[in-house]
Amino acid sequence: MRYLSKLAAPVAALAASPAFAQAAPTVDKGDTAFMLIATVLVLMMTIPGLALFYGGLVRSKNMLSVLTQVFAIVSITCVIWVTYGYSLTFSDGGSMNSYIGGLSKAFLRGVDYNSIAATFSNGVYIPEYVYICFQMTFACITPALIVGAFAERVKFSSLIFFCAMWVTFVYFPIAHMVWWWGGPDTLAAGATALAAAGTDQVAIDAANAMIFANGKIFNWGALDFAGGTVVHINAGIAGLVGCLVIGKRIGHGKEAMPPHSLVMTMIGASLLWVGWFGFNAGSNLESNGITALAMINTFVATAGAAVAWLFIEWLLKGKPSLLGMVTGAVAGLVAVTPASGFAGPMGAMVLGAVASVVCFFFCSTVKNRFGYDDSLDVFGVHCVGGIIGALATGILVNTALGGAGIPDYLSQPGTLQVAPYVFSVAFMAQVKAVLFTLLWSGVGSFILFKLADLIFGLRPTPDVEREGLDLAEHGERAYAL
Amino acid sequence: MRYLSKLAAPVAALAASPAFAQAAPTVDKGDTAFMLIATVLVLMMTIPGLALFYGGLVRSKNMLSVLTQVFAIVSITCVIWVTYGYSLTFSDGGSMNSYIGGLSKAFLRGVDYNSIAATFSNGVYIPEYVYICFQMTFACITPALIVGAFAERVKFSSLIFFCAMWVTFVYFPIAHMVWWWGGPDTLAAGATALAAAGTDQVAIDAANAMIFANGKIFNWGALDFAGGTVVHINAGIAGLVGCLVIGKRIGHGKEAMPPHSLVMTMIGASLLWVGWFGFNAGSNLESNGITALAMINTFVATAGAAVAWLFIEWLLKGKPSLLGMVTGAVAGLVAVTPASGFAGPMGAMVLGAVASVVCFFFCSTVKNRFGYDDSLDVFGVHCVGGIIGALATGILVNTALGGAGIPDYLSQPGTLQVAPYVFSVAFMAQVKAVLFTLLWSGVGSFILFKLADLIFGLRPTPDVEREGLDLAEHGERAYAL
Amino acid sequence: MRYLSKLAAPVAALAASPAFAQAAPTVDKGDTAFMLIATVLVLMMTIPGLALFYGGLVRSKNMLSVLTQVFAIVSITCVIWVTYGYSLTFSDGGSMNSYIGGLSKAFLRGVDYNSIAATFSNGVYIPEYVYICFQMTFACITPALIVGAFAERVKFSSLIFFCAMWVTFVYFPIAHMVWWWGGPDTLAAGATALAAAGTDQVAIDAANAMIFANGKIFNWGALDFAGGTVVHINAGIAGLVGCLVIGKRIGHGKEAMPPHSLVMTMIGASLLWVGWFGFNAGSNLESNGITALAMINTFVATAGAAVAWLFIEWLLKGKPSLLGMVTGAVAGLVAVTPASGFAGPMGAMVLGAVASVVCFFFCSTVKNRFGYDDSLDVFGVHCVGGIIGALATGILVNTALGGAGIPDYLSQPGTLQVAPYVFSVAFMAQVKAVLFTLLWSGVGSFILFKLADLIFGLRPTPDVEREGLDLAEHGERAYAL
Amino acid sequence: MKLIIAVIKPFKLEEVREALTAIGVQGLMVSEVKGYGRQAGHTEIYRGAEYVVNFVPKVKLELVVPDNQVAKIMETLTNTARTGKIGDGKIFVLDVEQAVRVRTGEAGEEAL
Amino acid sequence: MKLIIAVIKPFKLEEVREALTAIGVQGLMVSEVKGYGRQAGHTEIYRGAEYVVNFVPKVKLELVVPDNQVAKIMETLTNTARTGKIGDGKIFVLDVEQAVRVRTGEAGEEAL
Amino acid sequence: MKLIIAVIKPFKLEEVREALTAIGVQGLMVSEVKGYGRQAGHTEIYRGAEYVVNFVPKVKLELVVPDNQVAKIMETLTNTARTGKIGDGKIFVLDVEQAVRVRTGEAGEEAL
Ligand SMILES: Nc1ncnc2c1ncn2[C@@H]1O[C@H](COP(=O)(O)OP(=O)(O)O)[C@@H](O)[C@H]1O
Ligand SMILES: Nc1ncnc2c1ncn2[C@@H]1O[C@H](COP(=O)(O)OP(=O)(O)O)[C@@H](O)[C@H]1O
Ligand SMILES: Nc1ncnc2c1ncn2[C@@H]1O[C@H](COP(=O)(O)OP(=O)(O)O)[C@@H](O)[C@H]1O
Repeated sequence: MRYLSKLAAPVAALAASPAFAQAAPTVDKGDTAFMLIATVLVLMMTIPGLALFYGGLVRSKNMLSVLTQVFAIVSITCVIWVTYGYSLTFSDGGSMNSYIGGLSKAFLRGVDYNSIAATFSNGVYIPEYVYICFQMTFACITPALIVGAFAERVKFSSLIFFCAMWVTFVYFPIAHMVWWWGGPDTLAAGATALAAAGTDQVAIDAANAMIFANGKIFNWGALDFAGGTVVHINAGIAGLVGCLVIGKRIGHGKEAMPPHSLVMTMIGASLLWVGWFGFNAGSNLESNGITALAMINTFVATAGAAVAWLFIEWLLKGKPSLLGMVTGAVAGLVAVTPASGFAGPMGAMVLGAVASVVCFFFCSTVKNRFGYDDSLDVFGVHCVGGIIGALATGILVNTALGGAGIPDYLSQPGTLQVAPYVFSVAFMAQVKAVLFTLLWSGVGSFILFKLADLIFGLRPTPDVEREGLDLAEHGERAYAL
Repeated sequence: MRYLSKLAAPVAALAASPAFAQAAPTVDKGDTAFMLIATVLVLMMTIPGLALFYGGLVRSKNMLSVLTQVFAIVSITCVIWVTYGYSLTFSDGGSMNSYIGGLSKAFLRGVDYNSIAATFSNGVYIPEYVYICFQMTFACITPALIVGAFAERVKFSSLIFFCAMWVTFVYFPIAHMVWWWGGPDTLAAGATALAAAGTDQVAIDAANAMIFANGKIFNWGALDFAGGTVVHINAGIAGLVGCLVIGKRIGHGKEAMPPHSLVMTMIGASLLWVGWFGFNAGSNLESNGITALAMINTFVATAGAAVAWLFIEWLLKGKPSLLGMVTGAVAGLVAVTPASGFAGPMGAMVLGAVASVVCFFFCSTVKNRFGYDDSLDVFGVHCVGGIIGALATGILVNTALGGAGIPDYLSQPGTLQVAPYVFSVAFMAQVKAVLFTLLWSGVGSFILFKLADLIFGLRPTPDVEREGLDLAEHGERAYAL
Repeated sequence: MRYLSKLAAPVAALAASPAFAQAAPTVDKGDTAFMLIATVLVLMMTIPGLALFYGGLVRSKNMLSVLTQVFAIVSITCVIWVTYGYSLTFSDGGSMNSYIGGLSKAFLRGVDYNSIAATFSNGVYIPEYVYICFQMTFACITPALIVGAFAERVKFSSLIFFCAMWVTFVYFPIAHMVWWWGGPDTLAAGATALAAAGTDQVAIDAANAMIFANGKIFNWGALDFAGGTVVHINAGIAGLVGCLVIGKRIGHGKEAMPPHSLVMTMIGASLLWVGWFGFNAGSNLESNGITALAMINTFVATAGAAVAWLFIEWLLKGKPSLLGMVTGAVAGLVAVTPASGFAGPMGAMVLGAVASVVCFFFCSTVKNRFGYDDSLDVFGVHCVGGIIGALATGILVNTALGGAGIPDYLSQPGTLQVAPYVFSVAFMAQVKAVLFTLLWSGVGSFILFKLADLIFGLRPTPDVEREGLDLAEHGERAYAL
Repeated sequence: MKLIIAVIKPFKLEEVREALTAIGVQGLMVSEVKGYGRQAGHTEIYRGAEYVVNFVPKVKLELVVPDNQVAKIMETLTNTARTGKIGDGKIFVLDVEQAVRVRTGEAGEEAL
Repeated sequence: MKLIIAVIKPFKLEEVREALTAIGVQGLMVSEVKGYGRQAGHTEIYRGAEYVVNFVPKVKLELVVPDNQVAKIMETLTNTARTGKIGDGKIFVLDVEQAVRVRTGEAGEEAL
Repeated sequence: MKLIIAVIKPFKLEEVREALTAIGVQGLMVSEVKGYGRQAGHTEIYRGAEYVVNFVPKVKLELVVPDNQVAKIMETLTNTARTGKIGDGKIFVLDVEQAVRVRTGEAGEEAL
């Protein structure tokens, strides 16, 4: 998702802007077609994609537990989303609006197949049902990302409870704060009203209220095209907290715990890449040149990252591994997520490579140094990669670096302009967003993990852990070859 | 596919309707783009989707036999479809028209890349080649669904013969009866003619002939948006008949026959969900709000069903299993298929949950009670789920329940109106359609199985069955790890 | 990609043509949506598609090496493509233009999200970024196809070096020669200029220069809709050369080397089919009737081929095998690639069946006869199938055989006409293209393999080969069940 | 004590295990083996390549039992494992000098 | 020379191997087996079908050692493999008449 | 009768089997084992984690043969299984007291 720059700059600047006549909202079947498929792609990147990427890395006795966790999280989040999640995230929260939405759209009240949702172009809309589904897939994958951090040693009951709480108290608020806004036409109307208001304070306040009725972080002017903050940093830090609260796997560091099927991991990684185009390009909500930009960035950043990890591992560890390369690819995907619609291809490629190297360092060195057991490197890849991407977005958006520039919906209401780039402003907004998310999700997740532990107990008995969660918790075996 | 309501109501009502000027047919590239991809999605849900979902559930010695059966059925049905299947299903059958189409389009005669096919909106068309492909994928997956009922114990030769016969004598007729109609513009023209006809009986008859030149079940006014009847009930009952005719697997009930790879089953289930959006949303033939409705319904019904099975199994059997959850998801997908474009999201979610619980009961209790060996629960999930969905569609379509309402192309020719909902009428139409399909497919399948048995013998020798079909019938092994 | 016929015919014929007013270029969101997704599909057909299709066929000790090779080739080629590959392939090469493009677009200089690329319809364009991505996926899969020919016995370092060189010196030139042209509007402008030129030789030359500023093979009038020559023959012959230069696997012919997982191979084959729709239909660059034609051809040719192999193997070897059927499907996909937008469905179906039978003969008889160790039949399927398809295209394009006809952009500038079909002309163009490609790629590949051998050594030590490339070269194991 | 090694057809395993339990056998080890013998193998064809596989999947049972039970067990084994078709398998008896139960350290027949 | 066969719990393998190496054992064979004994199995449920699995995964160690080392090895095995819970496994000792090292043809204890 | 246990390198299996058949061996059992011995294992790296694997894949042959054939078989085994490189494996010989063919109930050498 994009945002409006001018907010940072003095709104007075608007006075100059010409009056603007609202264009009748149009829905293009091409946009709808693209968004329908983009949504499907994001689902595919979660199931089977993410499930296999994670599942392949655990021991076969825990394979099904991972698959079950991911699939269950997706299903339960779907139910929560249409019940109250969408409303809490994407509706006006009244007095609480800068933190969370309201319940006016609970059970999708008032939405039908004629309802439409705004895109990032004035006058261009898509069916609201598509928007709800697309956003739903984001809500589904985010908690699923977390489970990798404490795979092979968590109680299913506990996990399900945690995830339901987590989306409610961590994901929905953050998503609302970063992505909820009135849309281009509201801003245009607001700007016009402001211009017309002259010195009439009441009118000025009304207009400003209209312009600023957005999420807190959005109003800071932070950029997050497809969810670097909302999805990856958010889930990544929750994962770290989780693996610390739950503790290490029995035998961690002592027994060998090789991935039981790198084939599944490779399939998963590939589907993640494939599906990620729905994730990043789809985040443009339209089918146009910016969408294409998001796509090419998602290609080159990932490729650059995969190649970077491949070679650095070859150099430092002596052998180029498949697991290393695909991990790099995922790191690149994570890093480019917030930047996908803002950076230029060359910037994105460099970003991918850099993120890959840093994540390599975190997964292979930092983790061992501190000895926490982030089983599948959720923190090392998603949180770290997400932070690098979020910060880099504030730099690469600069047109001078081939970026698409900071969108500005206000200076000329009804049109999309590029705002002048000011490093300090753009970069600080990113820093604030990152820190805020780390804090909110870190603290929130800690509380929720403790709560889950209190109620259900987070960890299975040692015997269960030894036997494997598949048989003990789900009564099934992954393979009977 | 949708249908026209008014047929049930007195056509006289039309007299009032205003004259209508046929709009020039338009083809939107957005619709075309969506339908192209939707078609691809349905193929993917069959291969590898369905093949893996089924294959994972059999013993490894029979894995390849299942994969081969599904892939072969898809390929052979493609060939049959373009040869005569499409024509028999989607062309006018003259005197036999209420039961089956004609051969005017055999070998796709007369179709080229400029030919267009009607959608459900007046004046909106798509390239006929896309329509042919989309419908082809439906014809391909339906017989493939059947094989699960008697997996691990059927002769390949026999099965291939059966499927070729089955699509010809069961699928094509049913599909024609449910889905063949003149299209919105024909109805509009007919209605206008009728209105103009005044008391001229000849003209009235001509107009009515025009309006009613549709499949039998379609004329009953039965609703089947994406194939609950045509695909799932149809295949489900054929499966039941098959497993009864062929008999139980050697060792059934005595030896343990655990799924050889629930990982494959999970991948399959996920791809089924992913691909099903092409199946359900694609059935709208356009890329608009109704398509989006079909999509969100396909999300929530499935999620609701997965969650329902997960928890009821947890409650009654003590453990929440992956296989249970994904089976529930499929049950939800089946149930929402006929309702996807008619029900509202909340209705769909409840429908999914209910269907899931009923299917759970059939797979875990009824099946054991009666002791038939429906290896992969084709009957318990597809037939039962399909029936629940078909009947529920007659209820949930009601706008009062958040449904989209019964489409009416006649009262105001050239426009799509919502007809007043009359429970008895709507529901009875569904009941009739279900019973008719059960009968036609049940009897037809029985005859064809017996025929196959006569000619090729349905069942391999006990030694072959013991050794496994992979080596004995296909000369290959699934795994050499 | 299509091409312009008239080039073969005397250009004087143009004199007659009416003046033509350039239409303003339009970008349709439906086209963009389709091309975005088509691109994703081609990626999916490579990873995980091709990787699994190949990987399943090797012994488990080499599984990861294959997956790593394919994934690495894709990533590295992406990087090369945006760096200089796209420019070398799709920009004007000045004096060298008939063989290779220039460097004007290196690092995508001058391309941004507003840039557009021509399609095959006058005045219809798509965002250039989409075009770059779509073409990139072609550049990625082609070298990946080669590795199958010498799987299980090549050094990773060597292979990576070879592929980087190969795309640069073999793929980019061939792709440029076959696919680089000015686009419909340039031709229209050229034709108009020519018509206006009258007897003014300078003007005539200028106009002709404009019309003929295309790749060499393109100017021959060779037809290659989606890459039969550029992708399959090109890669297929390189594979043969490779397996001859590298030599047989240790134990080839003596030890049993059964596929380690036909399940993976089947998943791969299915995803190849699924993704191939992006490949073939996407090659039309638009979302219209021709795209639909390409789709249906890709369905029926593949189905026909799968069925053909299934039955001929059943007949000659006694058993219908899954591997045989899916190999047939791939052979059909390969063969229909160049013909997909030109042939009619019935022609395509026959083409698929014929190609399948010929490939069967090559894989089962010719290969054993000559005793070369083309591990995964890259030559037998891709080169042979590609040649059959390329030649058949010259025949099936004939409207008399239900083909779409040879496009002609010149006789009536600004419109797309069908040129009269002349067998000799059409067929010879194909023959020339095939021979030229075999020669260029054959010789080029030989040199590059020798070079790689000199620098890195192509082949690992016998001990490494015995232990398996996974552990020895990548330090990983595919499975730890 | 004796070590009884029995190679049988895989699908007979459950039946045999139950029969043995019935006559008081309290423990055994089962492993999957590839058997070579009179029973013919099979041929696999992968595109051009044909492989003759001479091995047949079998399961091997190993159980250590007190001398006095050997006869009874042998009889039970032969009766339950027999199908009368080639490939039914073999039973071998070896002498065991010592047995120990890890958990308790008990030695000799108590360990069984 | 004696053949020592030990059935133990899988997760004990590494520990045991190290302990044995420590006391000078230079070679052994490990295979995965399904064990049947006092230790209870588990139940699996797949939709309608419920299966009771009586077998427990174990690993079997086989090592041939000089007579004089048997006692020490037995002791090490029991101590390291023991968890005190049911299912710890057994150790059996059989007599070996001859041993040969393929590489060199050495026979007897030199071959070990 | 004797039980010959041979541990060899996997890729030698076919060659050895043929050689044994050639000298009249009519049956045997093959199982995959992890071997530990002088032959070095390998190291695996997965992101941060490094594992040293001390076991090497081997196959174990078990065949029961009449006493008079032991020598010949031992010789054939050593010759065909030998590569001269470390890790070629071992051959052990144990005494077998009894053998029975399940199908027929034949006992003793007839059973082999
Ligand atoms: N001499 C032997 N030593 C060890 N195992 C043997 C021997 N002979 C046969 N076997 C095992 O017994 C199995 C059955 O033997 P086979 O000759 O096929 O049939 P039958 O037992 O009916 O004679 C073989 O697959 C092999 O595993
Ligand atoms: N008589 C026996 N012969 C061979 N193996 C045995 C025998 N009894 C037990 N075992 C093996 O030892 C394992 C552990 O035995 P069990 O009775 O479960 O526990 P414990 O060793 O504590 O008595 C079993 O799983 C089985 O593999
Ligand atoms: N004492 C032993 N008891 C049982 N098996 C052994 C013993 N020593 C070695 N082996 C087996 O023989 C294989 C080869 O032995 P190793 O010491 O590696 O090489 P070599 O046979 O050339 O001395 C080992 O992998 C192991 O499986």
